[in-house]
This record gives sequence, structure tokens and C-alpha cells, in this order.
Amino acid sequence: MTESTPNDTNDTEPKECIEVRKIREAHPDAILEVNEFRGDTRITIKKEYIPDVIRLMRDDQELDFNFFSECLGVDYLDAQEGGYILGKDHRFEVVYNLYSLPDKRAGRGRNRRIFIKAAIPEDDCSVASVTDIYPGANYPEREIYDMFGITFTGHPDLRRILMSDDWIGHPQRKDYPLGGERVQFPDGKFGPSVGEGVVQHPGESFFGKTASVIEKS
Amino acid sequence: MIIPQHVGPIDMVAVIPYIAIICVLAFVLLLVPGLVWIERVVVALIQDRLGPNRVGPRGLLQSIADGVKLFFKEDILPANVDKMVYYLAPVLVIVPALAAGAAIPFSIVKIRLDSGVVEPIPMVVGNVNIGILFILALTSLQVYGIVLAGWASNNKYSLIGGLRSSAQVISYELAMSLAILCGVFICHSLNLVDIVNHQGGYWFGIIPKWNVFQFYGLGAVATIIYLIAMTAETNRAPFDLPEAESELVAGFHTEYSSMKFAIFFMGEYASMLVVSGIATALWFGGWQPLFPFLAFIPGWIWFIGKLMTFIMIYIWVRATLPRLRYDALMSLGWKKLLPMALVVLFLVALVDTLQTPSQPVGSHVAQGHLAASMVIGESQR
Amino acid sequence: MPAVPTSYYLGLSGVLFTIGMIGVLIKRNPIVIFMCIELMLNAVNLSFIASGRHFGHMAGQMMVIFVMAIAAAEVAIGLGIIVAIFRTKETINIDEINLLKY
Amino acid sequence: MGRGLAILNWSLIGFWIMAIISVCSAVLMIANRNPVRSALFLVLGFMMQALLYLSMSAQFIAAVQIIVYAGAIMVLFLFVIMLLNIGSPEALRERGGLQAPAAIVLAIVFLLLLAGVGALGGSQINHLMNPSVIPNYGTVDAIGKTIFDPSKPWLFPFEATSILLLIGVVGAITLAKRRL
Amino acid sequence: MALNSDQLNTPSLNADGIQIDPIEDSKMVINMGPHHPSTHGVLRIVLELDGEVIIKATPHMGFVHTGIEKEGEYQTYLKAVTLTDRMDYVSASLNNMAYTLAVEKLLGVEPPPRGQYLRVIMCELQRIASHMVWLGTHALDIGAMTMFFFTFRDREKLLDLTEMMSGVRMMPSWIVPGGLRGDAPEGYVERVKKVIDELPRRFDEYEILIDQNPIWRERTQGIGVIAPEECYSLGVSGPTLRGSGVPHDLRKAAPYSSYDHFKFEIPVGEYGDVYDRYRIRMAEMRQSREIVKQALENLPDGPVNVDDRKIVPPPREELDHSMEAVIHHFKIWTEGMHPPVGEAYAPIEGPKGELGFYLVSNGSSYPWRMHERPPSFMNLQALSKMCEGRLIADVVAIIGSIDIILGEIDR
Repeated sequence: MTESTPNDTNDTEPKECIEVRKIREAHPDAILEVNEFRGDTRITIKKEYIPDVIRLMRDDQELDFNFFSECLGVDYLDAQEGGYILGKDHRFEVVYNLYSLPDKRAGRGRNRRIFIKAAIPEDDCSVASVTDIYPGANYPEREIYDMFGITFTGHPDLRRILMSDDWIGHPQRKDYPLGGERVQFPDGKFGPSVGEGVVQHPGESFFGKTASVIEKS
Repeated sequence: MIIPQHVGPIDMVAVIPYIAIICVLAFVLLLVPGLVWIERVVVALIQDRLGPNRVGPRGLLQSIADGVKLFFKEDILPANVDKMVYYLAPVLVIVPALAAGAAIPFSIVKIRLDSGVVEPIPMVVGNVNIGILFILALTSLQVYGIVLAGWASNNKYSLIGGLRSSAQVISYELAMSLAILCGVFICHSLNLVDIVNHQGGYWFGIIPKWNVFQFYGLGAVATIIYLIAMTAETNRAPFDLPEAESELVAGFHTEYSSMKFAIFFMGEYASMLVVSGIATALWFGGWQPLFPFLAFIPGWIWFIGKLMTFIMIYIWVRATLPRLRYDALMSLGWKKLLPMALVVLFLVALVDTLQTPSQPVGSHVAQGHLAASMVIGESQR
Repeated sequence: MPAVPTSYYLGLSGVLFTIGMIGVLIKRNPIVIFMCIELMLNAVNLSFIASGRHFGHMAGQMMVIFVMAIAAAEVAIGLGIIVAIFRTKETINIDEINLLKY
Repeated sequence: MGRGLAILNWSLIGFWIMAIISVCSAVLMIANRNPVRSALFLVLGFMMQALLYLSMSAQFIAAVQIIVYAGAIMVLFLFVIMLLNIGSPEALRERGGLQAPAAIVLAIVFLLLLAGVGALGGSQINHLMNPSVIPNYGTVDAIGKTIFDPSKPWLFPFEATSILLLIGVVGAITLAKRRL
Repeated sequence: MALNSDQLNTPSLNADGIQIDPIEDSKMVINMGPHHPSTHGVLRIVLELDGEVIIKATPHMGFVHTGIEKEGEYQTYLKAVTLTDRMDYVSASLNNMAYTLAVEKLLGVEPPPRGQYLRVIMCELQRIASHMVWLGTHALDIGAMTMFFFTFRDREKLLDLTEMMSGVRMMPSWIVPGGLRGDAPEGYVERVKKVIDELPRRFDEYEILIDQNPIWRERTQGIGVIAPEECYSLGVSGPTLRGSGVPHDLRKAAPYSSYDHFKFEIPVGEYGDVYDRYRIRMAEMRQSREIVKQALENLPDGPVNVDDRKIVPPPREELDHSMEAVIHHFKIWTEGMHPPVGEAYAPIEGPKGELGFYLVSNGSSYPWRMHERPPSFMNLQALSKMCEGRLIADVVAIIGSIDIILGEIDR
């Protein structure tokens, strides 16, 4: 926050925070977008550069993002209208939440948080894993894989983490069908559903009658 | 109270062992539900909560209700178990515990023989001259029930629990045997009736000549070793590793249900009672009263009172202490208790030899060597 | 009280010894073979005690004490060896433990 | 007791019961494929032997038999069986061949030999039905006094045995420990 | 399992027809959980054992996955508060707080001081309650069962306070965007004072029971050691991180909700073992009590909510005479609030560690993406590292010391 002095946004070359500057120095064409909102900086970069940029964040003495807070996925698909919201040209983003943890004893850390976002298009739903840089990315990446279907190349143990292993689909995608759970009501009819008729729910997840429905959608 | 030898056609002297059998069996088997209730109430008191209070007055009938429930529960037989061993294991747990009660004298009755002589007859099932050895032999068999239950259940938790438990029982049996041998040295007898009789009398008319006070504090050390070892021997907290529910679910009896589980439960409490009874008889004077002026209280009340004190200690310890870890348990048994017990045994033998110079030294040395050889023999396991 | 003749005990001892011997010869599992050896030792113990009683001599019981002590030592070492072999060879089949053969 | 009933005295009945049980358990032990069950049958046999010792008024030996054999040695066996996980019957398949018949033939020969020896030398033994009784025979006291009597030859072997046991302890630990 | 050579070629099958692997040097795989008493919920840990020594511990979770994050996308910002209660159910207010702070960050508002102080009081009381649950279950795992009853007895009193404030004992949902659902009731302050005056005696009681107990020390000291560097890279935070000697507390490092007004200390461990974590949580309970005490003493007067009718519904009495109030009331309850487009992450120091909510707003009244950074989830990653080479008995001590809540891990 101290490094990023607020500047006139109309300026074509706004004064950038140190993280952006460092990334630009190392990888001139990595950054897609820099977003400042309520004091937080979010840097969207091309997904090919993710391991390098994360490693830079960790290893650079001036940046010193020693603490891997988490990473999460976001789906920007507008399921009703089609297309992506907020004018994005990629469907998914993986947000790496890094923290420069102030450790007075070791004299480290700047008490600064940065959000690195990887832009991931729908047709190439994968990104390099950062587990070798931060081992703590293990579970969050598995969760993103589980929930969004984004594969992390180089992840040591990429399995579903929250859903059962035989689950079909990735539930937090915006186009994942909702409702239609086959609940038997007293009058013998099935419960409320989305759209017309009964949508078979992936809750019946064993590969069988419902699998084809989900895989088509 | 003095009983004549012949009440009607019955010869009381001959009948006493049978009365003792009934007493021991009834005491152990009836007290087990009572013990469960006592334990729950006392633990509840310590833990600042109500405890059983639903069934009967003050929850008194709770254990009976539990027993009825267990009796009518489905008897589950897990898949792929060794049926013979699986059914045998609970029996092997409870039988040695009950049988060991046979050698414990719990009271004395005075009988006026037909000749007019008043003879004190001990209430004991089998007044055998190797009573202590008998008890040691039976306690050493208890491990079978546990290890076989663990193995036969075809469950990893059970197996680990069974192995743990048997290793624990075996290691603590050594310290326990040595501590018991200290008592044998003090009393010069392997017969528990003789041992209790030896503890009659008072120093200065007030301090009872119990083994725990004998031999300049060595008796007390041996008693403490025995008490620790007996807690471990019965798998009770803080040595309740085999059934440490937070680690091994329920240890060796994870897969047991219904009455078989109840039998394990009863076996645990029965062996608690038995080892407490041994402690009472061996260290705390059995039926001997605490003070001479309290001699009017019958011996069996003294015995049960002392026994219940140990049960209370059991419960108190259970409510207070965390559980030991397994390796710490083993190192406590092998590295602390066993050497301590050996040293105490040596000192006791030394004091004994010095105290009684008139006797040939050989017999004491003999006892010491025999003890040592037994210990070494057991340590092979 | 009429006692059981000593020869009965000796006969029983012989039978038990023979059964133990058969076990040693036909079993593959070294642990069971070990158990058979224990059985044979016990048969011998039985004859010792019977003879001791027969002649009213303590020597029989003395020998039994020694046999038990030695059996304990033997079992400890023997089972230790079996466990060690299992660790290295992954098998305890007596036919396959022939390291010294070649 | 009448002469005709002498053969049916209680000691003898007890002996036959114990003898039959011990022989049966021994046979079952070697006939069983499951080592755990074998061990259990052996324990049963040991118990019977302890009872036989008791019937020969060797109380101390009987107690030690249970403590050492049933309580210690067999538990050790069970431990090893369970630790090596060879408890399941399939673990070790007994292979046939000539071994079993040969063993049985040998055993019969051996038994015949024993019987022959018994027939040759047993005549004196059979005459002595009642053993000579010495006071306190078989008690701890008698055994202790016998072992430590300097005039008898048992003291040195006894001490030697204790050293042997010590060696056994050290050896077992050395073998079992992966790294000392 | 011993196998003959011919058996090795044809792997043996068990009764179910499943192939049995030849065991490598007596390695044993044990399923700890999901129905295991000491996994604090339905966690399943696959332990690979060599004897009783753990070679590898692999946690499997998801058994109580309820899809709260997904559900949050279909609730208005105000209604989603109730979902957050269900994540870390033993300290629900702190979840509300983190979520609320994230929404407020999106909105760019901050409640007035009284609201902030009351939030702090609620959160710190819940932190104590959460640590009490932890202490009770942790001690129960290690075998000191009396502690469990002691802590739960005292936790009842803290839950009573929550009930007095919100009417609910476990899931208050009282902290909402814009402030609180309502002001503290009559007599709340006095009652809180009474309860917290008694707390130090209770804490002493706990410490008497186990603090110096040699068995407890032996079970906890030197167990589950983790270095600060490992904590950093694994994302381990909270008492576990402080146990390793890092004096990091978000209440100090990035003060929120006027935590900078209070004096308190960050307890730090030395060795990073289970005992240090236990000591830290004990010290934290005392520090939390201090914070509550200070907050009660300096509790300012005034409103508890922001004065913005687009965020906070108008008070009930205004509805009777103000048409505008009725419209606002209707709008806020049917449509909800509209934060600007943007993304916000608001971390707080939860009882288990850094508890943050990541919200993505597309300008509608529903969050586009609601994500919690679950501290237990991240801390659980350290389990495998802490367990290696230890015994089964240590696993339960270590799980207890990480203080996991499966509702939070699985969400």
C-alpha cells in the first residue's frame, strides 16, 4: 500500500506498484491487466507465466511474499446470456493470494497482500501447478480442480478433494445444472427442477443413466 | 461372632470353601454393575455434572438397564473371522479373572470346634500353599483373551489394540510379580492366608503391621510399584491404551457386540476387583482392622472397604490423568518400574536376611534366586 | 491313595514326544516346528517329573527347571532368528530358507 | 475300596482324562494348518501337563509351567505369528511328498523302540506303584533348599542357566533390533 | 504375508476377489476415520504404518461438503451471512465477521464505533468458546476426559451470552454488512462482565489439571514440530504459526474493526510443538478476555449500524410513518444491496488462523463468487508433515493441536 502511491488514473502510464514493475522487468508481456480496488492490487497475467511470476514474488528480496495464503478459482461465464461478464475474454481465473507476512523476529515481510490472477481460457483449461514453489498450494489447487475442472499440470496428487471421486462435472462452474434432485414426494412425483421436466441430477453420480446428460451439457 | 462347628447336620468347616465360592462369584459378578454405577457417579462428581439419573433412584438401575440392552442386542459376527478363536476370547478374559479370586482370602470366621477350641478359619476358596504363584499363573493367562480377541476380529484396530494390550500386560506383569515377591519376602510365605495373618498386630499398639508399613519404607515402595503395575495390568486409565478410543476406536473389542462385549466389560471390572483384592490382602492387611479399637467391625467389611478404596483410586486416576503414549508406557514399565522393583526386591531380601539371622541363609538366597530366575524367564517374552 | 503307575506317565511322555517329532518332520512353518520342539521338551519334562517322583528324588524337578529356563532362552533366540529371516527373505517357509546350501 | 475297583480309582481316571486331552491337543496342533490354532492347542496341552505335574505333587513346577510356558513362551509365539501376519491358513501351504508318510513310519518305529525299551527295562518300574514320599516334596521350600544346598550339584548349573538366560535376552534384542 | 514363489507369480485374491499386495516389510495401511472418534468430525486419514510408526498420513475430506460457496452465489449479500455460520460452527460470529468485512470492503463502508466494539466483544467471546471446544476435545483425545466436561461447562456460559445478544446459541448471524442486526440488549454488558470476571479462575483450573502434568507434557512436548518456513509455504496460520515462533496476528498486522484500540499481546511459542500450540491457545483465551474487558470498559454510545438505508434496513418504528423507510425496507429485504463491481478479500484472525472471504461482485445484489479461505483447510496440509515418523497416538494429539473443524474444511 505504501509502495503504490495513488495516481491519476487518466495517465496513460500510471505509476505502478513495485510488484507490477518487477513483473514487467522480468516478463514484459506477461501482464494482461492491473486492477486496484479498495487498496488491493490484482494483477492478471497470462497463464504461461504463472510459475515464473509466483516464483519471482516469493524469491525477490524486495517483494518477499513468503506466505502462501491460498488460491481460488472464479468462473466468469454468464450462463444465462452466454459470453463472459465484466468484459473478460477468458472464462476462468485462478487467483493466487500471496501475503508478505511480517515477521519481526526474522526481520522479514512487508505486511502486504497481492493477488495474482491467471487468465485461463475455457478451451485450454489448465495451468501450471505452483506446488513446487509453495507446497501449500496442494489442497487449494485440488479444490479448484474439483470445483472448476481446471487442471494443474505438475501437481503431485491431482484428485477430487471435496466431491466424491466418482462425481460427474465440476459443481462451481456457472453452467453446472442446479436443482432437479430426484426426491420422491408422497404423491409419487419428482421434485422441482430447472427448465422443463425433470433434469437428472448428477447427485446420482455413478456412471450410469445420468452420466450422458451431464456430459452432453 | 463365633459359629459352632455343626449347625444342624452341616459341618461348617467343610462348608466354608463353598460359601467362599458363592461369596466370590456373587461379589464379583454382582458388584460389576454396581461398580459401573459407582464409577459413573464418582466421575460425574469429579467432572461437575450429574451422572446417571434416569433409571431408578439416582440412576441406580442404569447398569442393569445397560446389561439388559446389551443382552438383547444383536450378536454381530464380522465377516472372515476365525469363529472358534473369536468366541473363545471373551471367555479367556473373564475366566482367569474370576479364577484368580479363588486364592484371595477375604475374611475370617471363628468356629468353635466340637472339641471346644475356637479356631479362626479363613474365608477363601482354595487355601493353597502356592496361592501367589497360582494368582500369577492365572494373571499371565489373561493376555490370551486380549491377544486372541485382537487377532480373531480381523480388524486392524483390534489387532493393534490386542498387540498393544498384551505387550503392556506382559511388561507390567514383571514389575507386579517382583512387587508381589517383596510381600512374599516380608511374610515368608506364598500362601495369602499366611500373609494376611502375618500382618496382624500393631507397633506401639496403633500402627498396623501391614506389609505396606514394613521394612523401613521398602514395603511402601513395593506397594506403589504394585499399584501402578496393577493399573496397567487391568488396562485402566492412564494405561488404557488398548482401548484408547481416541486412537484405536475400542482396541481389541472393537468388533465385539452384545453379550460378548459385556463379558469383556465384566472381565475388566472383575480383574480390577481381583487385583485390588490382592493389593488389599498383600499390602494392606486383608481383613485386619486399621486400628485395634476398630476390631469389632467384621473382617469382611474391612476387606471390602479397603478394596473399594482401591476402586476409588482407580476412578479418581481415570478422571484426572491423560493417557500415556505407548512408547512412554513401555519405557515406564521396563526402564523405571522394573529396575526399581528389582532394587526393592534386593533390598527387601537384604533386610530380611539381616533381620532373621537365626534362619539358615540358604533359604532366603534360594527365594531370591528363584525370584530372579522367574523374572529372567519372564523377561524373555 | 493309590497313585497312577509311573509307567503310564512315561508312556504318555513317549506318545507326546513322538507326536512332536512327527510335527517337526512334516511341518513347513518354522514357528510350528518350534512349537513341536516345545512339545517334545514338555514330554521329556513329564518323564523327568514322573521319574523324580518315582524315586522320591528332587533331581527330576531340578532338571525340569533347567529345561524350562533353557527353553525360554531358546524360544527368545529362535523367534528372533525367524523374525530376522522374515525381514530379509519375506518368507519363512523352511524349504526356502536354504541360504547355506550353496 | 475293593480290589476290583482299584483300576478305576479317581487318580487314574483323572490321569486318563488329562492324557487323552493332551494327546488330542498335540495331534490337533500338528494337524491344524492355522498356526494360531496350533498355538492354542499347544497351550491346552501345556495346561494339561501342568495338571499332570500337580497330580505328581510338583506344585511349584506346575505353577512355573503355566507361568513360563503358557504365560510367556506361547504368548511370544502368538506375537510372532501375528506380527509376521502368517496367521491365515493360506499363508503357508504344506506341500506333500514323501515327507509325511516317512515321518509317520519313523514315528511308529520310534514308538515301537520305546515300547521295546519299556518292555525290557520297565518291569522294575511297574513294580514300584507307590512313589516314596519325602516331606514337602515339590514345594517352593523344598526346591529352593535343594537348589542351593552346597552338598548337591545343582547350584552351579543353576547359575550357569541364569547366565544363559542373560545371553538369550541380549541375543534376542540384538536379533530383533534393526539398528542398535 | 509370506508367499511362496509360485504364489508370487499368481497374486492371491481375498474373499472379495480383490488383489492383495504383498506387504513390504510389514507395512500396514490403516483408515483413521471417517468414523473415528478423534478426527473431530468426519475426516478420514489414511495412515501408512510401519509397526506403529507413521510413514505417511493422507487426509481425505469432503464428507460434509455442503456446497456453501456455491450456495452463496444464489443468496443476496445479507442472506448469505447465515451460510457462513455453518462453516466454522464453533465460532460462527467470526465467520460472520470475516464475510461482513469483505462485503463492507466491497461497499466501502465501516460501521460506527459502538458496532465495531460490540462485534469485537462477540468475536472474542466466540474465540474463547472455540478455544474451549478445542481444549476439551484435544484433552479428551489425549485421554484427560475431565477437561472436556470442564470446558463445555464454561462454554455454556459463553453461549448463553451469544444467546442473550442474538437469540441463538451457536449460529448467531448477528454481525451483518453495515453493522449488527441489533444493539446489545439491556443488561448485556453487566452479564458479560460477570462471566469474564469468572473466566480467569476457570483458566487456572484447566491449567492446574494438565499444564504441569508430566503425562500431558510427555504427550505434547516435541510432538508435531513444524518450522516457521514450512508454515509460510504451506499457508499455515493462526496459533499453529505462532506456536512456531512467528509473532503474527492479523489483529495487529492489519487491524480491522478497531482492534487497534485494544491492548493485547501476541503469545508466541518456541519449539512449534503441540505443547506450544496448547500454551498459545491458553494464553490467547486470556488475551481475548482482556480485549473483551477493555471493549466493555470503553464501549462507546451511539448507533451500531451505518447510516445508509441501501445497506442497513431502517428501524422498525420508522416504517409506521415513513413511506421512504418502507420502500427501503422492502428493497433491502427483497433485492438486497448492490456493491460496486470489484473484488474484495478481507482476512481476519480467526481462532484457527487467517480466516478470509473472497468476494467477486458483478454489481448485482448476489455475489458472483463467494469463497472462504478456510484456515483449517490450509492448516491441515501440515498434518502429513507433522505426523511423519511419529506414532498413532501422536496423530490424535497433532490433529487436536491443529484444531480443525470439518465444517470449515468441507464447506
